[in-house]
Amino acid sequence: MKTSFIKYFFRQALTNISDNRTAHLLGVGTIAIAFLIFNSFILAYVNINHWADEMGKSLTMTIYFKGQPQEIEVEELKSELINIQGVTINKFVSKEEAIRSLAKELGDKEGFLKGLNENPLPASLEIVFLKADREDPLPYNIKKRLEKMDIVDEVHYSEEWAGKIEAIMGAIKLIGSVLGGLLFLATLFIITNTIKLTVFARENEIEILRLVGATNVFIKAPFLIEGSIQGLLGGLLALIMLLAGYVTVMIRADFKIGFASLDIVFISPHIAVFLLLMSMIIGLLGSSIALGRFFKA
Amino acid sequence: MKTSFIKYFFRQALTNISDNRTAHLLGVGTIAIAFLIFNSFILAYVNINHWADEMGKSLTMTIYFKGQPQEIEVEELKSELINIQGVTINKFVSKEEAIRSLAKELGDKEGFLKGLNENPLPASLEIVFLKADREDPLPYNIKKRLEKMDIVDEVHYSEEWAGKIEAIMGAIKLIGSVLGGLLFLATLFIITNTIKLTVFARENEIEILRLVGATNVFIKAPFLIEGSIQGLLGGLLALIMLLAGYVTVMIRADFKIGFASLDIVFISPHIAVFLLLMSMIIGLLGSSIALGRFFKA
Amino acid sequence: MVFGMIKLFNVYKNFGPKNPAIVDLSLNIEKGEFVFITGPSGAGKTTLLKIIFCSERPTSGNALVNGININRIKEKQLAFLRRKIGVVFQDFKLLPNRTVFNNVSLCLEISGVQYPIIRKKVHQTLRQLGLSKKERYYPPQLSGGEQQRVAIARAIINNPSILLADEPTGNLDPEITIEIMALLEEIHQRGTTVLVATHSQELLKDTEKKIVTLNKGRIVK
Amino acid sequence: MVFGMIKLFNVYKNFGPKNPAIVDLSLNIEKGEFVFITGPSGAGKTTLLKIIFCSERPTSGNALVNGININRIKEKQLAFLRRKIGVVFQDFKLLPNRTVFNNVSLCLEISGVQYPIIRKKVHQTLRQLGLSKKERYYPPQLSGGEQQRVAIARAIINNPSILLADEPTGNLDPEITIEIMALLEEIHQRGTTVLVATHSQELLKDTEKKIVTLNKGRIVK
Ligand SMILES: Nc1ncnc2c1ncn2[C@@H]1O[C@H](COP(=O)(O)OP(=O)(O)OP(=O)(O)O)[C@@H](O)[C@H]1O
Ligand SMILES: Nc1ncnc2c1ncn2[C@@H]1O[C@H](COP(=O)(O)OP(=O)(O)OP(=O)(O)O)[C@@H](O)[C@H]1O
Ligand SMILES: [Mg+2]
Ligand SMILES: [Mg+2]
Repeated sequence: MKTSFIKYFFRQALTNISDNRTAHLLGVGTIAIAFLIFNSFILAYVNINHWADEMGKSLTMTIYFKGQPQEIEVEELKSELINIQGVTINKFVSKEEAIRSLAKELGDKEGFLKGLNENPLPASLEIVFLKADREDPLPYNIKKRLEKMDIVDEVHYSEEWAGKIEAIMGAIKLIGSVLGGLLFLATLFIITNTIKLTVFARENEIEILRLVGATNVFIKAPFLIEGSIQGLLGGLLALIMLLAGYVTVMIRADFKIGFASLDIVFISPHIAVFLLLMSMIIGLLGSSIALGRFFKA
Repeated sequence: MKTSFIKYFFRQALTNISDNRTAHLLGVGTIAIAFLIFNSFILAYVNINHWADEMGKSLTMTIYFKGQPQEIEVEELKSELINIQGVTINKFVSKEEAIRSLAKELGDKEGFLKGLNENPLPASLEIVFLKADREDPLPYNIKKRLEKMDIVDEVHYSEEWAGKIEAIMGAIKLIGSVLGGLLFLATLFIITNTIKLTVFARENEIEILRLVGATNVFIKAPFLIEGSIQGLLGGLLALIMLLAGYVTVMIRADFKIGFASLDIVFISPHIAVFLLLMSMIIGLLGSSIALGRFFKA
Repeated sequence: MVFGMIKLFNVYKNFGPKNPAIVDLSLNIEKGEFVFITGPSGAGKTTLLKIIFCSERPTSGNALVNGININRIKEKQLAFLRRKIGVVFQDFKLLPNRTVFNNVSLCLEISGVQYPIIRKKVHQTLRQLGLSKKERYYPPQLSGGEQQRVAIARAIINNPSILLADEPTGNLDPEITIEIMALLEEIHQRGTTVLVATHSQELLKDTEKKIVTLNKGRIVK
Repeated sequence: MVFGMIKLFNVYKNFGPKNPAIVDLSLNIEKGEFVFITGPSGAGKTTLLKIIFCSERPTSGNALVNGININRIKEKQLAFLRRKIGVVFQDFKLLPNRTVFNNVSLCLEISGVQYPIIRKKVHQTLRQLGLSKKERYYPPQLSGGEQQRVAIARAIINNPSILLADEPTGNLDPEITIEIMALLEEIHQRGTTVLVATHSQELLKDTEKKIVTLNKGRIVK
């Protein structure tokens, strides 16, 4: 391929864009909106995944004490645990606090607690393993050491719960992939159609180019470049709109689930670049499909 | 307006559609997909509303018995209650069942139940008020009557809970309206753009019509009819696809939240007709906007 | 003061600063006249017809067509004026996606003429122009000369007060040219004001009609 | 066996069952010949040129152009054959959204000619046709005759082996017509095979060239 051709292709693509400015802008707008819908979905998906990950990764361990432990004993244990890499103390719950929170949990069945002659609930200490996963041996080692201590009655490690979170995450990923896939197809369809409509409007131009002896590559290349640019611009616009929406929401709102306030993350630069590349490829594909019917044998 | 004009307008609109078949089909396809996304959202919204309604409307009342009630007494009460319009019996929970389910709820804290020398939990009967709302006096009347009975200790009515459900429903409605509104705007944008692209391709035609002395109405009318038809067909196609998707999902899947299996409803005929009308109006608007620029002073 | 059918006063038309198409042109064409407009390629013949037809506005100067000042014409008025003017465009301007029949009938449909009358008139006009067999064809399926005749048919179908014909025989052979000129003469006899822009020396050779010769936008004869 | 530049054997072209455009036409045009094709409107002149140019395929019969059987030509071959054939289309077929310069340069760009050479050649050709001032115009901004000259410029820019000109002077005044015919003669002298389809009796009057007369798709003279 001579470089003069490549220059011609790009020059022609840009000329076409500026000649058919309105149609081009309409196309870019449509593509942007289609992508915006798709990208919003990706953003929601990324965030749900993020939350699930956060929750899944903070495995908790509850240490139940025998009887009423001495404050000094508890403090000693706390300072010991806090020195272990990856462990945080969440909270100490005394016997009194335990029964109060049980009463709260029971709600209208609280009345039955009156029948008790002594507080049967143990005091407990809850610790959190940051970034641990189910294969990490650390929690198990700690559990063994704690269980040997005199003041400790039982140790519960939230391994099972982690399994549940993982299952939920798996389900979210599956549903998300299916929905995202369908939405992706819809986006692809809207975008190729939009590009087709802009190409069809120039049927006449293609015909004349063939009559003067232009080869298929020569005719197609500027259209393909134009389609790629259109896709890329649409994708970029969609990302900008998404970012603007994200910033607006972040400024106004404070999201909470229960008492934990949730941080909403934006899609990572990697995903952003991927989405841009994808929009360009869709633009390319769209124009390629649109041109197809003019180049049948 | 002479009838010959109206005939001409419709004839011309249909001729245009069949002449520009491919572009028209592309347009209808794009519109259909855009509406499908919007309609899927509406369907999801309708269902969430439906579930929330179901939950909100089935207010429950729990009757706690003194000690261990005789089976015959309970049966008597049951048959009395069941005769009241709008009341259903949900379930009777004996003292043993109550403690078993508490143990389950407590999970890893279950150990503390060992400390009990007698079962402090009361037997209870749960009844449901179908279609009641917070203003309905019936539950309150029944509550009063029950509280006077010898075997009854306490009666809890889930009034507060109903308030919460209503608040959640309100939030869902608000978020849904905002999201739906944005999605509607996106759909509108995609559709008007698509129609604009098909109209722009026929700039030449409009110019020639003006040159032979056709009035604006005469030029516009067939385009507007065509746009309406395009919108209507797109909307219809979207509904059909949605219905097909709905049926497929209903055949394959069985939805549960907890133990209650959820019925997924399709959008009501009223909403369907509304959506169709709306798609037609959007088509009309789209072509009207698209034509705008050809008819500036 | 009595106005002619077409009256131009010191009309200028510039496409851009260094591109005058019509320069200080004044012209008076009476109702029922038959005028040839000639001149070399690019002289401004088409532009002159476009001004009369209000598809280009003069840069300065005034023009009255059928008693209407075209500088102040309104949208709706314009459509009605155009219905009284039949035009054979140099590039035909046929609708490629409508049949020959529909291209011609269009001019009657926009005036709300009833279909049976449309049918009759269109058939008759197409027959006059030797296009009966091509009624159901689309313009791209026609030869150049056939397209030109469709354009003529469309221009004359509703008995316009003014007929503007831009190079109406450029794609026609000598025999058909003679027929077409006879047809234009016939229309002229019925009272239509006719303006024909042409290069053809054949057409101008033996005519007694008024000839306006343009060069570089000015009347030279 | 030696083939001519253009050789047609019993070529038929029907557009639909009752619509023959070319009937049993055989023709042999040698390399370097200059041939006029004439005949009434709808005789099949344009269709004949289209067959030679491979934009219509014959319904039956064979045609050899530059030694290539056009019934069996492949996509890529076709593009290369077309670059050797310059065509002035009856309806010009200019790209409305490219300038005069770009419309003409196109034919060199598709062959990968370097830009400085393109510039020189385009300027020279436009000057020959009196279009130097219109270089940056778009076709819709040109008069009919100017457009026709752009079409001619495009057809001759890359010294084609064959030049097909369909009614190339239909929109041109007598003076420019003489210039254009002189230009075609000059191109012919350089060895190009030239076919000109025309109605104009002016052109045919004093010529010594070969004249092929068509009527209803048949050669009548
Ligand atoms: N829209 C336009 N923009 C710029 N220049 C224009 C435009 N329309 C016409 N012209 C220029 O005005 C001049 C007169 O054009 P016009 O079409 O009136 O010529 P004409 O006498 O009809 O020529 P022909 O016999 O070749 O058709 C030409 O030089 C042309 O390039
Ligand atoms: N695509 C087509 N479909 C149907 N009929 C066609 C088509 N192309 C040409 N014809 C018919 O074939 C006949 C010959 O057309 P052609 O264009 O070759 O005539 P021509 O000699 O060039 O005439 P003119 O001098 O008017 O340009 C005409 O009657 C025309 O209607
Ligand atoms: Mg002209
Ligand atoms: Mg022809």
